[in-house]
Amino acid sequence: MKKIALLITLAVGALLILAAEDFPRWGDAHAPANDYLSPYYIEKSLEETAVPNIVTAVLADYRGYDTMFETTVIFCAGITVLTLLRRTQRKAPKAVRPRPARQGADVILQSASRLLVPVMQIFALYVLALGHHSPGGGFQAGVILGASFILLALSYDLKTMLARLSENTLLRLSALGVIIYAGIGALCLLLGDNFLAYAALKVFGFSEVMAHSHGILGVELGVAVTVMAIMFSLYVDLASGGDLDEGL
Amino acid sequence: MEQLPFLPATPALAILVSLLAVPCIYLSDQRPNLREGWTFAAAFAKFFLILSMAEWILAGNTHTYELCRILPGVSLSFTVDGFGMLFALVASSLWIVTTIYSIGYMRGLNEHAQTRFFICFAVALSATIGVAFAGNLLTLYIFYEILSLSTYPLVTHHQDEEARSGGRKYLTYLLSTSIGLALPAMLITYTLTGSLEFTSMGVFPADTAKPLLTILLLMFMFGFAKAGLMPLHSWLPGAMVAPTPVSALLHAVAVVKVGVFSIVRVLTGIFGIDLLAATSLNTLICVIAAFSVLVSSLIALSQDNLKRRLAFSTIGQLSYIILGAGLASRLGVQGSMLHIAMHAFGKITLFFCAGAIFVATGKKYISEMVGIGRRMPVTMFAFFVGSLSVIGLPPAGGLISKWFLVLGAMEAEMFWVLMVYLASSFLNAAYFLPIVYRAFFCSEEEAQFERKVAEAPLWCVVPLVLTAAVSVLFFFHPQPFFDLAVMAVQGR
Amino acid sequence: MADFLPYIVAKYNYWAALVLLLIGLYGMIAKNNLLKKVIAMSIFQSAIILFYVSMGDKKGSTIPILLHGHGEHGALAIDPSQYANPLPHVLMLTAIVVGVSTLGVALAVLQKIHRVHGTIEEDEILESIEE
Amino acid sequence: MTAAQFPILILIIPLLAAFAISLFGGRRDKLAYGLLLAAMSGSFYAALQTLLLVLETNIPIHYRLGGWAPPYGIELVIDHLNAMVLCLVSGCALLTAIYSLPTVRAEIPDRIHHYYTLYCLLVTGLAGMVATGDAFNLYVLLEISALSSYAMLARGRGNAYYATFKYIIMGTIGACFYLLGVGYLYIKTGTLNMADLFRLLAEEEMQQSITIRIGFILIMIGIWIKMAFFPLHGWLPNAYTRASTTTSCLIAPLMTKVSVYIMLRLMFSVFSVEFVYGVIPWHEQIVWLASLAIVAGSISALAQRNLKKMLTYIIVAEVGYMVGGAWLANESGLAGTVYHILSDALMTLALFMAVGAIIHKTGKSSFAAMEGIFRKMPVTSAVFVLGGFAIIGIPPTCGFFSKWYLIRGGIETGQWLFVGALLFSSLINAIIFFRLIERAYFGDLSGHGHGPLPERDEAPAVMLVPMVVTAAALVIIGLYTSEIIGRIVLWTIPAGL
Repeated sequence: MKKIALLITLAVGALLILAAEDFPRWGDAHAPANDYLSPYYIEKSLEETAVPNIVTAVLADYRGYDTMFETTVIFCAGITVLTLLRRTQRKAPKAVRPRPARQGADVILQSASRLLVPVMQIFALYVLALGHHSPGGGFQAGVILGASFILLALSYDLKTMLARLSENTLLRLSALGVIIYAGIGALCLLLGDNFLAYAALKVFGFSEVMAHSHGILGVELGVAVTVMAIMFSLYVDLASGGDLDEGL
Repeated sequence: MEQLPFLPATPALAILVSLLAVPCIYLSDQRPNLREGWTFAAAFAKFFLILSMAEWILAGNTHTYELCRILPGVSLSFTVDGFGMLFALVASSLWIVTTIYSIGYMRGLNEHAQTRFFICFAVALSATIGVAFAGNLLTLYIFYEILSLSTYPLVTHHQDEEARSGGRKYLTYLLSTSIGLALPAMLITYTLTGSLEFTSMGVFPADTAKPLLTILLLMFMFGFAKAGLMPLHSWLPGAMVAPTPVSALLHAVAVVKVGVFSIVRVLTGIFGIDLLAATSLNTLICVIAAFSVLVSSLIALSQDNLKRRLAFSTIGQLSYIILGAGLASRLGVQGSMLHIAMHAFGKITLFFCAGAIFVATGKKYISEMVGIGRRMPVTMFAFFVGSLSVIGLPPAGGLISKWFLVLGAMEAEMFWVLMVYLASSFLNAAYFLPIVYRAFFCSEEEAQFERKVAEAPLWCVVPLVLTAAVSVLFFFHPQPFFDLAVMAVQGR
Repeated sequence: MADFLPYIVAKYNYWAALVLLLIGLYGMIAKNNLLKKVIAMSIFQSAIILFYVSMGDKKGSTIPILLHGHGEHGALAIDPSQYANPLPHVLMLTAIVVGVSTLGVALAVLQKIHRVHGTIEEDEILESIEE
Repeated sequence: MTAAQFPILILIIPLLAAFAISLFGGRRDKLAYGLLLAAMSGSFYAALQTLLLVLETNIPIHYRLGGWAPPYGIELVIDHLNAMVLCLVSGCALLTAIYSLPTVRAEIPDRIHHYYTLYCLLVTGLAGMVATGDAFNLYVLLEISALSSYAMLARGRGNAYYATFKYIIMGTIGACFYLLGVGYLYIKTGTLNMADLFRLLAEEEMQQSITIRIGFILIMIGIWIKMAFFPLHGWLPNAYTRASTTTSCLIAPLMTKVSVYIMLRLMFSVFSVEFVYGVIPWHEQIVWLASLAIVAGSISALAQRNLKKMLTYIIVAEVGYMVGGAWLANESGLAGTVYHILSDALMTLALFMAVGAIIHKTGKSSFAAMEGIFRKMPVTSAVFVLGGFAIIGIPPTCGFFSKWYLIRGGIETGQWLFVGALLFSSLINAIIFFRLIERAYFGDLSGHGHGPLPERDEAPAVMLVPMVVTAAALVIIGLYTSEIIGRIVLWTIPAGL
């Protein structure tokens, strides 16, 4: 097996080395990849969407369809892990648990995280809101939010955390996020334009450019909600092996 | 163009009518009389639909009906011409007779799954008529395959180990040859010529390479294995495990004749007699068929099981027909077409007799039938008439067709074929006449039956008397079939 | 030889990605421990991400966020060569997410395997399946 | 909303239904089931309308997502080929959805609504892959369908986890190869839109570029792994065999067929006929490989004693049919491949449904389950027989006509190996199916058919109806071959072939 693997790897390697022959130089500003579509995005995104962060503009508007499915992928992963690991009726109790039981509460850890978590969450909202102007956006915000919950779950324990943010809530939130995204798209559809064509939102009284900008904000919010919920849900399921009894 | 005296769709209706009977038969599962009523209705409807076209065809016309274009360039179409009409008439009229017979046989033996039996029979007849009226090779192939599959449950009707192995052999031979040989041959033909229509000139351009033609010819001849050409014949004796009506109608008429019919159609309609004669490929056909004729007759001599003997006799007679077509002469082809009809009536009589003997006495083996003429005189007399027809002696129809086959051989100046015909006729006589002789003439101590007439049920006896009578009738009055065969040949 | 070195240097972003990719591929096929396979899978995906992102780079450019993006300067002349190509970043954001999702699912399946077979060594699993 | 929105509705309806089911379906199974049916019907309706629109105008439909013009935005492009495949995907999904409830209840005891959520996501992913006109978007949707299928396969009967894990690894390698290949195209052309790629790749310089060629090879290998083309098929039989009934009914007919569609799409809408058959000089060798796939798949199928596993090896052989047909480089072969996508999906569906019903009723999946099935489940066994006939290629089922075209393609190019392999596999399939039919027909090996007859115990009507519809479709499509070939398939033949 190892020899076959080596052979395959070498063959693929040789193929890929060959392919490098007519690659453009690294960093060449006039390589085809940099010279064809990207100038359009760089020059027009502000004009068309009022979003200076070009990555955000492309992500949530020009290629918003991709991003919707990307959010769906996360949702799908969440559901998948859940269906795989969780069983409502467990037949046999789990075998030997390798983890030592936690002794008592860790005061320092808990106090520190209590201080940290609000800051993290506010920062996450900031990242979300400022995604138009600086590095950030829905994914980043969602991950930070998710991390704040995971921190809580780590420093307290899983049960405490789940009492505040139950599994069902997580699931609803994750679906809700994608529904926000797809719903905005479908709203454009109902308003008579193409799917995800935010320009249709101008019926709410924005200019067309601002309609794009607000549309982007809306879908970023949806992304953030889903990513947050699934991040935490993945942690919950994976860390407890699906039993939701105790975390790491 | 004259007004058609029948609906344009009549050929399609003639095929469909027995399919339409299928749900009716299925639904009247619990009421045998009604069920058989449906079969009769379908059989008569089919016969009269076909008969309604006969006059028009006899007047020298042909009729083509295109059902749908199934592939670009190839349609599912039906052409009624002399040859097809001849075959369809034989098959559909014999279906009526066989239905009468099978009622007697199946009820006489109290067989199981009779509904399935009648359903499959109806489907098989649809497919047979479909082959008869097929307007091109693809249509023919489609119905050919349907026939193979619909007869499988009939062959394996008894559902025991023997039936199972017979059925397995049956399908293996028929499917593997049709998929493995006939289908690619058809596709190669289509790729080469772009046409699958039957035309008397053949579809191949004159400059087609001879080796290729030879290969295609062999693929077609062995691809339609229902014709039982040796060495692809052994499914036929194996299929004799089926109930006798099945053997009678299918393995004397429908299935085997479909094989022969397909081969003759391909020889006359795809290759064209002229091309065969010009490339002298017909000699090859003759050699293969002659080999089959002689060897199968010799094997038949050694069989003790009556139905098996009949089966080997059938193999030989089928090869007669191919041999006739292979002569590539006008009279030869005419003779081979006639032989389809003549042999059908003769052989079905023989099978009916074998079945009647089985129903009445339970005997299968010839050695156990010494003196049976005392007990079943009518049956054995019909058997005698059937043998005469198959051997080709007057006063039975078999003589007529054999006469033309012999004339064809002379016309083609292939005298060795003549010898083959004569030799095999002797062999036929040698394996049939002793049965009849021993049935009637034997000493008291040899006889295994008492001198008390106890025939099979009337349902069984009437059909076999009927077919025997028709065989004799054909000797005196072969005109309609004769005309059809002449027309089919002159059509080219 | 004189041409060779510049050739290597001109594309060294690519060589780095290539090496990572092959490590990942080898690990996914050859490793016996399923967890190592999952790790290799992650490396493999990261290599592709690296490859994409590096091809969007331009010498001397900055991140693709417009300076003076708001207010009245907004519509002033923008020089595309100042900013890196945003498209590969966008694509790779998606690919990262896909990678994480696949990783999550793979780990969940792995936990199940461990629970059922009691091991994550491939040969031992195969043995226990055959029994 | 106008008729122009139908293309996106095919995807959006199941997508939104997925979320709706995950939110509300937990309360009652019937609610989840109802939502699923509604979504699949809607999607199928939209797909049919799209197909009709394409057939009416004979012009591809371009749908701009977000209203952005390609190549800057993403577009859906629906032409004859993918309109047909979309109908196929949503149609099969609808039939399987109707069929699903009894088996899902029996095999997946809890969280049915999550299972149905994944079902919808899988359909979305498949339909999205088919509809899209963007090479990268294809990757994203590929991953959606892959992830949801991992989950559905893992929730199989018995121990499906190891098989699923192998599938995850192989699937990821396949998807990553595809992504890498797209990266190579992007680095040379700077675009991801398929039509745009086609335009740029037609240039002479691109045709000669080794990067593009290797990109093409990587993409093809990636897709081949996904479609389980021999010898990259190792993951498929185990994964599909252990899957639950509904999962295999959904995935087995559609996954490989959609992958074949993607291969065709990339071969002719991104690359060109000249490039695929001219610049890459290997099409003959690939046909040989396909022939090998057919032979190997058939022989492996013959060796199996488990119904589902046997069917999975038949899928491997059928993939060989389609890849071979596509690389024959002539019109007949390609037409055969396109037609076979349609017919093979339906016959696989019919067979998996019938086998699923048999397993559902008898609880066995070995050949022993077939014994006496003709009496016990006459309708199911009729469907099974018809599906088997289609696989063997007996007229007038559609399987015959696809084989007709494929063999013709082989004869025209003189690829006798491929022709031989096709005939060989037909014969092997005949043996396989008649062996089973014999068992089903005769019942117990020792019985003589006159003993006590087994009770009639047919599957419930919700399972029978979709089965019968599928089986009927096999014959109807066969009879309308000429229509389908003329109005759909011939339009998909790229210019220059």
